[in-house]
Amino acid sequence: MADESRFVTLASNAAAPQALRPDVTSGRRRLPLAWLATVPFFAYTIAFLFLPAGSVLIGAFQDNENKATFANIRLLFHHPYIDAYRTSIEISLVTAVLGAVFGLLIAYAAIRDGTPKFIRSGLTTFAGVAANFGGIPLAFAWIATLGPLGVVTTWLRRAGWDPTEHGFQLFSKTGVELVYMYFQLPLMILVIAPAIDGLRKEWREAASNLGAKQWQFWRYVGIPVLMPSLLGAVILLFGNAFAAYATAYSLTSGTVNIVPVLIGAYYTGNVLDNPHLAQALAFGMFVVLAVMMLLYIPLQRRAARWAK
Amino acid sequence: MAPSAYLWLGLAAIYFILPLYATLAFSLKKNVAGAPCCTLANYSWVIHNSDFWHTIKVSFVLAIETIVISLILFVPTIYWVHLKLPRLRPVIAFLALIPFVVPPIVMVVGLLRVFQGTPHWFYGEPWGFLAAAYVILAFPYMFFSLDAGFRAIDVHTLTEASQSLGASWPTTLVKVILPNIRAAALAGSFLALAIVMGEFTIANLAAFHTFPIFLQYVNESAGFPAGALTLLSFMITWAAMGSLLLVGRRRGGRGAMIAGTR
Amino acid sequence: MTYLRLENLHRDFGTVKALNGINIDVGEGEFLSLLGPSGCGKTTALRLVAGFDRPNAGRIIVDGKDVTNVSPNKRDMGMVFQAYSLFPNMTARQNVEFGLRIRGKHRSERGSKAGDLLELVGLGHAGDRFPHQLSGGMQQRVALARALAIEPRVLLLDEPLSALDAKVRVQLREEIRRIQLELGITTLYVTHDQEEALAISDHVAVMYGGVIEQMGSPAEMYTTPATPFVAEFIGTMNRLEARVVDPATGEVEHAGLRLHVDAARQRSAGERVLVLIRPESLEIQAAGGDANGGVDGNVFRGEVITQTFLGPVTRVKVVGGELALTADMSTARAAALPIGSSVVARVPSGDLRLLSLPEDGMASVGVDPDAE
Amino acid sequence: MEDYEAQEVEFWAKLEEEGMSRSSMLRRSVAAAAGLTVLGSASTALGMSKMRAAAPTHMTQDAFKQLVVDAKKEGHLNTIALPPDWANYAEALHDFPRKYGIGITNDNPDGSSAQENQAIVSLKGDKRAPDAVDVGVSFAISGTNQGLYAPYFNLNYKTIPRALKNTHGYWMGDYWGAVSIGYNKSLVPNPPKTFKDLMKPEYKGKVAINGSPLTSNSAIAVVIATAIANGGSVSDVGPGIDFWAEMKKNGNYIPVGTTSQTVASGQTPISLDWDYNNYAYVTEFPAASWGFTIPSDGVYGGYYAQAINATAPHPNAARLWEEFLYSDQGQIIWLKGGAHPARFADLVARKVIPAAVLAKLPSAAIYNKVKFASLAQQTAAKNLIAQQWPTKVGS
Repeated sequence: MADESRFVTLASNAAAPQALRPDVTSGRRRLPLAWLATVPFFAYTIAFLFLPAGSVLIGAFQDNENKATFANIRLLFHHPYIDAYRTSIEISLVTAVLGAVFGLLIAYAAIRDGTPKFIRSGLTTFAGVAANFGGIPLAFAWIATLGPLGVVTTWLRRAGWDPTEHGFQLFSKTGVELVYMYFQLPLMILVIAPAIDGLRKEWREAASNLGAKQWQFWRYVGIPVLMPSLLGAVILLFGNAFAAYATAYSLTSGTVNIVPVLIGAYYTGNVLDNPHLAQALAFGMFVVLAVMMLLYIPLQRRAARWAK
Repeated sequence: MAPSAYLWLGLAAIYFILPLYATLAFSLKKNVAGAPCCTLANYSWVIHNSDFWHTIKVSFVLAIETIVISLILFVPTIYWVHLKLPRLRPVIAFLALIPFVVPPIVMVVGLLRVFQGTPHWFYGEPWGFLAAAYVILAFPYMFFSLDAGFRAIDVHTLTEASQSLGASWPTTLVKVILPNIRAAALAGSFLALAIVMGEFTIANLAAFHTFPIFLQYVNESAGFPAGALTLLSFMITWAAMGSLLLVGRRRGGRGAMIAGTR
Repeated sequence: MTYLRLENLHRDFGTVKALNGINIDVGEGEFLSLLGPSGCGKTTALRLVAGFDRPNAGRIIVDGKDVTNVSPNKRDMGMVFQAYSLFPNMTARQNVEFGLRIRGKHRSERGSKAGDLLELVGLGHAGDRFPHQLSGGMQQRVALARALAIEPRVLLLDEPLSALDAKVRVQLREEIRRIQLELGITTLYVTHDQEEALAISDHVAVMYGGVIEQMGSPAEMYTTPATPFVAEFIGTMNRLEARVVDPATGEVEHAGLRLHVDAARQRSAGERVLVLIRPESLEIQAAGGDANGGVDGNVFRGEVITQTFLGPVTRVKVVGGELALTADMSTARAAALPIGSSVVARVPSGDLRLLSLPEDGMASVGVDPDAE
Repeated sequence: MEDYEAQEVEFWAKLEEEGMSRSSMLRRSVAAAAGLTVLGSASTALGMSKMRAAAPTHMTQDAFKQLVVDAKKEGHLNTIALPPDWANYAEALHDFPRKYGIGITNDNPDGSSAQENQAIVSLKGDKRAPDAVDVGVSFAISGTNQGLYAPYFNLNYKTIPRALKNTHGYWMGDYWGAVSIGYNKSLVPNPPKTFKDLMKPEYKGKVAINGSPLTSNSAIAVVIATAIANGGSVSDVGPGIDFWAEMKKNGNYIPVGTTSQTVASGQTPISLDWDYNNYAYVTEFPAASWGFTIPSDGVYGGYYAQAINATAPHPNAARLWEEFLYSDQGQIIWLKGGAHPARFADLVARKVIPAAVLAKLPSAAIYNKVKFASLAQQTAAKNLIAQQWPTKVGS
């Protein structure tokens, strides 16, 4: 069975929606002493997670004299910042959805009965590495592959089909999306594997026994059962692509205009020094992710209404 | 086996291997005009580079430190939550998702702001500032790993059995609980290792010289050896992941195998 | 009137012969159980019939048509699995409707049919619940209704009760039988529980090691087991290895104990035989003064070692010398024979069954019927 | 405090006046956005405040001996963001310790100017704080305004051109360079001679810039240079942005940021960068058969500046380091890296430059056309680029 790779599903973990569900039964309760034991943990998360995140959020509403202002936030709705959000969201959505779809197909192909075991082990370890691959090394690997003088470009050109003549450009939004898939697919494979393990053989057989063809099983049973995990995975992949920075930067020099690159430019660059605008941009990212979560929760709840 | 399964696996293999192949081809080139393949000189350059070993060491020690702090911080907390405060579990699970939605570039901006002016041993040393940040980055992976581990064992029975035999809380935790979640702790630890060995943004913006920084630096400045270094670092991470899988298999444990730093 | 025929089915998994040439005929409307310990091949046989697996040799014929190579979704066979086979994302009603939905039946037709079937299995009120909201027994009822909804040519049940509580198990098996009779549907039932098989089947096929040991009605299986394995597997049985001493009187000898067995009269002297004694045919009395002869002189003295309370009946283990016998007696009478009391056991010679044993063959197949 | 802005305006005015022929800037652009960091082990901690009080502002030949003694007493020097392979810094970092027996910890070799000033602030009072920095001029000015630097007039202060130094000694230019076109001779048999040439169809998919104009000074310089070549000027960079938008549209511009790896592998057959960067590639990558030219249609230059941390942990060592850099020896070290040192004219006049070093440099004539941008012009250029680059050149 699914012994060696019982990976914990991050995305499909039901914790997220649960956590956000208001606890109706709680009422008023004494604060028991048992809480004291969690003080170190909460102290740590407050110090190193909430304070930094909070300080960024506050900084977004300050000007260079630390006076309160909405100017930075207002600026986000103008060019080129609003375009950066649009591009970031588009790239993240495209790579999250495509990554989820193809990652699922690849993971299923590797995990299903009948595929040799070693393929699964090999794929999951590889995915662990590739999910961490990024930045200039990844960008260069792709330039060397599909850049104007890349290995594959050269092969194709020799075969009489020049990809650049047919509108392909590695240093474009499409190119960035193609490259992002290099870490999106592995992440999806890792995240979805336990959910695929959870698909029971009995369901497939029962469906088949009742007359369903392969696609009908997936349409009525497989995909609906996986849906909560899939939605969670899409959110995770979205966040993953949304925060990615170095890869797109080294590949496109800001011509593919995404938010983290702008933040980097404004906060640390040699050129533009406007930390409060950077903080406002970060605040905007936070808002986008929060909105994604808000869209995700009802979808998730609907998809998982049959679950415990 | 269905041909479509092989088709997808084949396409995936092509997609994943080609860029590595292109990198490999470049890493074997000689730095001489028109020279044919091949040379291992670039690999030798990496292996004989003292910065390579130095930064590997820094990152590795940092990873160990991150792991130790994470375990000390999270194991007792998650244990306690499973034992006494189950209602807190979803709250912590939600907190564990936050590092996913706060981009590292945002994190580091905030961390630098908040901790500026703190003593040098913390602010100025990777062992202080960076380790503190990495514990947060590792938090989701550690939490979901450990949480699965704790769910797989019967915390209450183990604790009650231990205490009925006269063990104190710390003894119970160290002697009874820890061995039972060893696999989960190891899985989380290797993930933390993978994160620390790969994290670039925070180390870069906070100005610390770790292995990923070296990797990036070589990629920008050293030309030929960069490909070699990229592949070597790929292998190193792969080895770490492989050991994670082995540990998981041997101990029958579960582990999250996701990490995300780019 | 054979409706379902399994003809010389072979199935190998590597070097393991899961099925080694089995032949089964099931008549129309008949309820046949495949009974055997785990690993005997019974589930393999069922999966071949369902089409989830293909035989290495042999044929499966339904209503005169060879379906051996028909894919499972075209066989029209309703299957009930051991457990957890309900689609978790559908309500009970949607599960039952599934096969009809696949067949493109109209919503209203589906609805009324599913409603009827849920009523039939006693779950008319629970149609809108999701599987995780149903108990194990209820889930299996839904699974049964789902299998029946497609009006299958054959109903296949793969240990449908094994995951349930004892009480639910008995209750549900009776309902399965009731519904099967009501619908007159040809049924193949796989189980490792001999009591269950005997209770609900028209016919039982006992399987062991990929072959069929014996096939027959429950009563035949119980009273006249054809092989040592069947004797062991069905019911509780005292088994004594013996040799025929005198075919004329039917006398056999086991470790110094001489018994008269009617069935031994056709045997030849010196033949190795297995004497089978049902616990209920042993008659136990306190060792009183008149412990003489008995009906056929089949008397055995010993001491009560254990008593197992089984309700109206109590099972008593009597040990004397090297011999240990298990006897069933009414609980009322057993109360008079506490552990440690000396007893006399008698058995009528006509109640003893005899099986030939090969000269150097195995005496016991070592089956533990509770082993699953 | 002085009105530095007024001073700065004055400086740039002077600069324009003098035509500032032979000088401009040097290498040290940027891999900034993805910069690098070394926090090496900490150096010896000494009584800083006492040392600082003792550190001199005006150096004289007589006081120099005492400076060497005091610096040796401090025993260590912290530098920051000095890439060893740029402007021949490796040699400087090697020779200084040999000459004075004072060890150097070079942090964050690939850091940006912003990070350098940040380090002065964030590591204030820390023994690991940088003693001296090498920053872009705009950062030198803002650092001075923030009071980050200590004024210091080294022995050779006088021979630094007036235009290249702060009159109050807070900073002084160290080296300069001009925007150039580097090319791979085997992949580009017919190399471009002007910026306008880059538009030719034969360079499709071949032209890259060193970094993004959103974060990199050298990339901004490239945009300004192409603006000059296309009818714009240092105060009108719009034509430069439009030029690259057009380059992007016709497919000549590949927006990948040049790194030594892309140069070495031939993936960026043409790279626009400071002359000293392209100069370095020539010897560094024989495999790439690299060459470079300074296009005559847009000679635009820039330079970097040295400054001493006002709260340096090793104030005397920092001053000794400046003395070393501005000595003939230090200046020639830079020149060997293709970077024109601040005292270049003085060195030429005194004929102390080895002929072999001079021979490797591009002809002096082209540098006579060099143009510089004032800080205000640079800021305007940056703001316009920040606004328009992502949308006009972006997809």
